[in-house]
Amino acid sequence: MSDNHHHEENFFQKYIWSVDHKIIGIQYGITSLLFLLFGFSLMAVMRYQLAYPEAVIPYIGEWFFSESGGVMLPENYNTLGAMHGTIMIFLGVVPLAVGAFGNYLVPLQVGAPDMAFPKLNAASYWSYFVGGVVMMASFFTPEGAARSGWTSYPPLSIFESGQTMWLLGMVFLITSSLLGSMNIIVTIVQLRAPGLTWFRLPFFVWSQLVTSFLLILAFPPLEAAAVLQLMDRIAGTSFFLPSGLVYAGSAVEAYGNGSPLLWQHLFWFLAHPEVYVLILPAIGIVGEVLANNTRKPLWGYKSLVYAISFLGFMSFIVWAHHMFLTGMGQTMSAFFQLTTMIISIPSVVVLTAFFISLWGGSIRFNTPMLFALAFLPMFGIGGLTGLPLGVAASDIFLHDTYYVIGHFHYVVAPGTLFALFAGIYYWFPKITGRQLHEGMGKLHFYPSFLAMNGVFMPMFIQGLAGLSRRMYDGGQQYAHASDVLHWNEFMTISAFILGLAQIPFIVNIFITLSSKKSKDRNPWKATTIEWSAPSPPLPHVNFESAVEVHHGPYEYSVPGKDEDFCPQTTP
Amino acid sequence: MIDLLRYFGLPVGISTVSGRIDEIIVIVHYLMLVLFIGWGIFFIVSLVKFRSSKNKKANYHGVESHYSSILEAAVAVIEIVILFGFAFPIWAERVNDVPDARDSEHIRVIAQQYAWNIHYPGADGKFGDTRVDLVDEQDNPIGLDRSSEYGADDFYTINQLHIPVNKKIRIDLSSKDVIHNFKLPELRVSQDAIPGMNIPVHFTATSTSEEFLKTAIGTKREGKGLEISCAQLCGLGHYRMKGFVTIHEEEAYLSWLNEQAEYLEEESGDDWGDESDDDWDDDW
Amino acid sequence: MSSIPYILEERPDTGLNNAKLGIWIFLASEVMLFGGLFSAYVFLRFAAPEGDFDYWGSKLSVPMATFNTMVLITSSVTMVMSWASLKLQQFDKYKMYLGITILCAAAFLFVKYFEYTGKFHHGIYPSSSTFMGIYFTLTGLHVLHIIGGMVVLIFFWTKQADKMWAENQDLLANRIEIIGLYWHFVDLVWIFLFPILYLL
Amino acid sequence: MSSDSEHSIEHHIQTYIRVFIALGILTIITVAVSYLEVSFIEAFFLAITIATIKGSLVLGFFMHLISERAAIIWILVATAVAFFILMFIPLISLTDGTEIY
Ligand code: HEA
Ligand code: HEA
Ligand code: CUA
Ligand SMILES: [Cu+2]
Repeated sequence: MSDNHHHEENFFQKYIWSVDHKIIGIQYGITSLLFLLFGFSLMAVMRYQLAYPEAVIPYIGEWFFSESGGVMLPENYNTLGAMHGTIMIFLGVVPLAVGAFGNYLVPLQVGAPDMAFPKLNAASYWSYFVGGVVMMASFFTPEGAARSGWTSYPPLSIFESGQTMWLLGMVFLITSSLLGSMNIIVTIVQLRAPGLTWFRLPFFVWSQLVTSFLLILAFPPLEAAAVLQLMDRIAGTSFFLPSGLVYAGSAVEAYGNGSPLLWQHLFWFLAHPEVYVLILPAIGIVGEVLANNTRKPLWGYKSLVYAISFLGFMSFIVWAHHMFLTGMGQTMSAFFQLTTMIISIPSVVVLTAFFISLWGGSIRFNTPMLFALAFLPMFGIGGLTGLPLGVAASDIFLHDTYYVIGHFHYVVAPGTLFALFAGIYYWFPKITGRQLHEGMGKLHFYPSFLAMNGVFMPMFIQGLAGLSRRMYDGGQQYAHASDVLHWNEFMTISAFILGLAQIPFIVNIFITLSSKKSKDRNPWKATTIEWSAPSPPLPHVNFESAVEVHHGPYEYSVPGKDEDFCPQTTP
Repeated sequence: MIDLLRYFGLPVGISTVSGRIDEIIVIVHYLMLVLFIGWGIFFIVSLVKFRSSKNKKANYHGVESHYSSILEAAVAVIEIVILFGFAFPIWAERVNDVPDARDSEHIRVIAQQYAWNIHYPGADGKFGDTRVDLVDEQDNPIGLDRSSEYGADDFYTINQLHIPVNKKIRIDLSSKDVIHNFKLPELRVSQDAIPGMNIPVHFTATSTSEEFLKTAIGTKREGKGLEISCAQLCGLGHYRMKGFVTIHEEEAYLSWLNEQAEYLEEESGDDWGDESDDDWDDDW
Repeated sequence: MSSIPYILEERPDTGLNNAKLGIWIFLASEVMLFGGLFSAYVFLRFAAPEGDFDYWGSKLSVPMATFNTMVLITSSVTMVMSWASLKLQQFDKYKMYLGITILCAAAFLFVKYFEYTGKFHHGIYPSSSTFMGIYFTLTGLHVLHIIGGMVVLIFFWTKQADKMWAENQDLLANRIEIIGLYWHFVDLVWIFLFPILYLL
Repeated sequence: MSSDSEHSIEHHIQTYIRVFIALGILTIITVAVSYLEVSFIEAFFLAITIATIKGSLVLGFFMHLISERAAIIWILVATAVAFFILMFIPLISLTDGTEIY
């Protein structure tokens, strides 16, 4: 399986069809960053439309919306919304957090030469790639891309065009995630270096382990649901179509007796665990960066591990909090409200432990740390605003308003995305042997931080006013929105500033890549195992000699030692 | 707090549940605010106090007390109190205390792509049958069977919901095609309209449209009355799937009902719903 | 250090080799995949009008399905026998048993083909009813699993297996154990599909 | 199962044969009871019970689960829990709703 590192490899073997976890990790990273950028672009067009509803979209309008003279049509808006959500989640953040970071770092952090199944790993990437291509191709089919929201609620999704490609793409993406997470679990369980006991694993590895279990158990039901919806669309079945439908003026010819709620159950059974898939790796990264830059051990390491495991388990029994308004009775709603409140407790535990970790530290404010620190209050806002949504009574008013949009963007955008940025800045020296420029990093951080809040904070105001999401004209039609409509322009401008703020980041990456490599393999003076490998780690084997572990993951500032850190591999 | 939230957009509430729903929104926001400010202060203090230029060497052990578990327990307890004290009762009332058709104003609402069909039972207070095969988008959008037992005096409007003030309203909600959401923001009512299901919603309005409009004087919303908004993506016309709500005094409501009955007699078979927008929205 | 550890030998503290753990995790995800469909079946059955599922269910052929059940059970036992033969160093017997397994799989597909086309001849398609929809989806997915397994089984029946046997006996035995686990799982799914679709 | 001596394998083979016979018999039984005149619920439980017994036989003996390591057992327990959640909780929404008929 892995005896192929002796002979010379040509370019294709080395970078394209590679089975080396590091190359695959980088492939994942580049692809998903490009998708993030694409998801951002879709959103930018959308936001322009929200701020200036009747206007011609500048520059690109005549290209993409030529039939309507450059003005966006409602169906275009719905497509952008659905694809923004899908791309950001399934093609951007999950592949970046699990595919790229998980792939690259898990073997290194457990001291393994590679993933347990290198070929499967490559298969996972290529399945992701195909899924991405299918999703992209859907834009160019005559039907266009999906336009029923990323939630794809039937019956709408069964009548609307574009959905078939979306479902096919999802099947590939799900398969990819399944293969990837199998690999990660086996790697963590089986390939830990001698001496690396469970409670010496870095917190990041734990978060990947829990994440992988969520993917393994939650994704397949969505695959099943996708198959059922495909059947509805292609084979004329009616799993999700009730009897007696009248669509566009005529009775729908289908057997009927199906249930739209079935889809919602199957979808949210995946999609709630999925949101923890988005946040757990981020929490893991933040833990690593915090420990390193406070120069002290993570506070409450064990309770963190228990908290995220519990979080993982609980995430399977809260899904119907997305369905409070589907005509749910008292039993269901009480059960799911209770579990939703319970699941917020481990999140509080995690944040509390992070805050307390700061106390008594010697805090360095470098770029990764800034992003990691910003993560805390941002995730805090996002998480806290989840509470009124989790209480069914207040969700009556807030459901499907911009309050929800604000809630989850605070967790995924300034939350997860910032944590991923922190990870990129933090591990860039390991991956490339070169450290990103600090000044440019700060030029990236501060404007991004302000602009993020500029985009998402007004959403709570709009949401409290009752403004619905997925509105093509930003809510102009509605009287109750007239008080808060003026925010749209502000938010849109902030979104564009947010985009501009990424330029220093991209420039930074390219400038740094063309600079000279540094010899220092541990620039942050970190303790975890990956820093004892050369930068970048050796192809296929990672480490020069067998790794043996002697310490816990965060032995910083150990009393009585001169150095303020003690790597896991030093005896 | 309620003023703060009002300031941040929360519209005035004009139904019997709106007070309780606002109350719980307020309570939860208090909890959020306390947590956020508490931890926010701790956060900023730690950042300032323990910056590396000031604190050269970190303390390996860090905080050794375990007060934080008390805090976590406190959050849990508060959440439980919120649930059992407020959230569950409100929900129970919402789903269990559906009023009987006799002691309430009983109305059906059938959503369809981009319009709200409002079906009134007429003088007999009972709904006639509706059948899919009778649906005709022009003349009979809800497929009402006029020959059925109670069907003769039924009438329906499109996008015009008229209700009396201070009287229990019960709306049976369904949909012809896809999922919509029947939302009356000011009344704090919201419910998915799901095809194949027939879901009751009930509420009591506490002020008339006229009184409501007075509260809006001087705001950006001046002159714009109450609406039904569709709060669930239902296709490309989702953003404009708006209905108008008029809350009358009892007598005015009765005379409106009579008016409709007269229309029905005059032009039976004709299109009812499309009466002119005689309500609040002349300047819209 | 070079190659990946615990490919064949067991890791002392977990007592497992990589592939064994891997396949079980894969099967866990398969459980959830079929679980999603079973859940849909149960949900739709309870939501359907009285007698709807019974009526359509009675159109399926119980004898054919019983025969197929027997066939799959047989294939499962021959599968495990072929693995045992490898362990006993009896390569010829291994080939025989594996051959029978493959034949059983083919027989299963053959019967299934007749069932499907029989339905089509009578004008019954997935769109005919909710029951038929879920029947075709569940059995269709199951058939895909059979076909996938069969391809791998055939691979291990060809000259490739002789080569592996000559080079690394343990590797072959391990691979057969793994594919065997998969195959038993497919059998297991059928054991539940059979009563749910045909008998109830 | 690497420590299988030849002797224990031979012992296993006997078990396999017995399990095979048991599976065959149970299949016949389950078909037979499906002709009984019982209520749906009873028929359901009969069928599921027999299927579960058969499934356990396959899992336990063909898939060697009875002698499998703790790690795998735990993974399967977690899977089973998730499976049952997925199976039964959505059903509640069929009976517990504000829907009127
Ligand atoms: C990463 C993603 C993520 C995360 C972590 C969460 C976390 C939570 N979510 Fe969220 N949620 C989404 C992503 C996420 N969510 C998405 C994408 C949607 C919309 C889907 C759609 O409809 O399209 C959604 C929608 C959604 C709804 C449905 C709303 C509706 O449609 O009406 C609900 C309802 O209960 C909810 C609740 C919660 C709760 C209670 C948490 C809890 O886990 C949160 C717990 C966290 C805390 C309680 C914070 C603790 C903070 C502190 C201790 C102090 C902080 C102080 C400082 C920092 C100073 N979420
Ligand atoms: C992970 C998930 C994720 C992320 C990160 C984002 C990020 C953002 N989202 Fe999105 N969004 C969703 C998931 C996400 N969103 C979902 C699920 C929906 C609901 C869809 C639906 O209704 O069905 C939604 C809907 C949604 C709406 C509502 C639409 C509507 O209801 O009508 C809006 C409106 O403003 C919005 C805005 C934004 C903005 C401004 C960002 C910004 O934060 C974007 C920030 C991104 C960047 C700044 C790009 C970074 C890129 C790089 C750094 C690339 C570097 C490249 C190289 C080096 C090569 N989103
Ligand atoms: Cu109807 Cu949105
Ligand atoms: Cu959720």
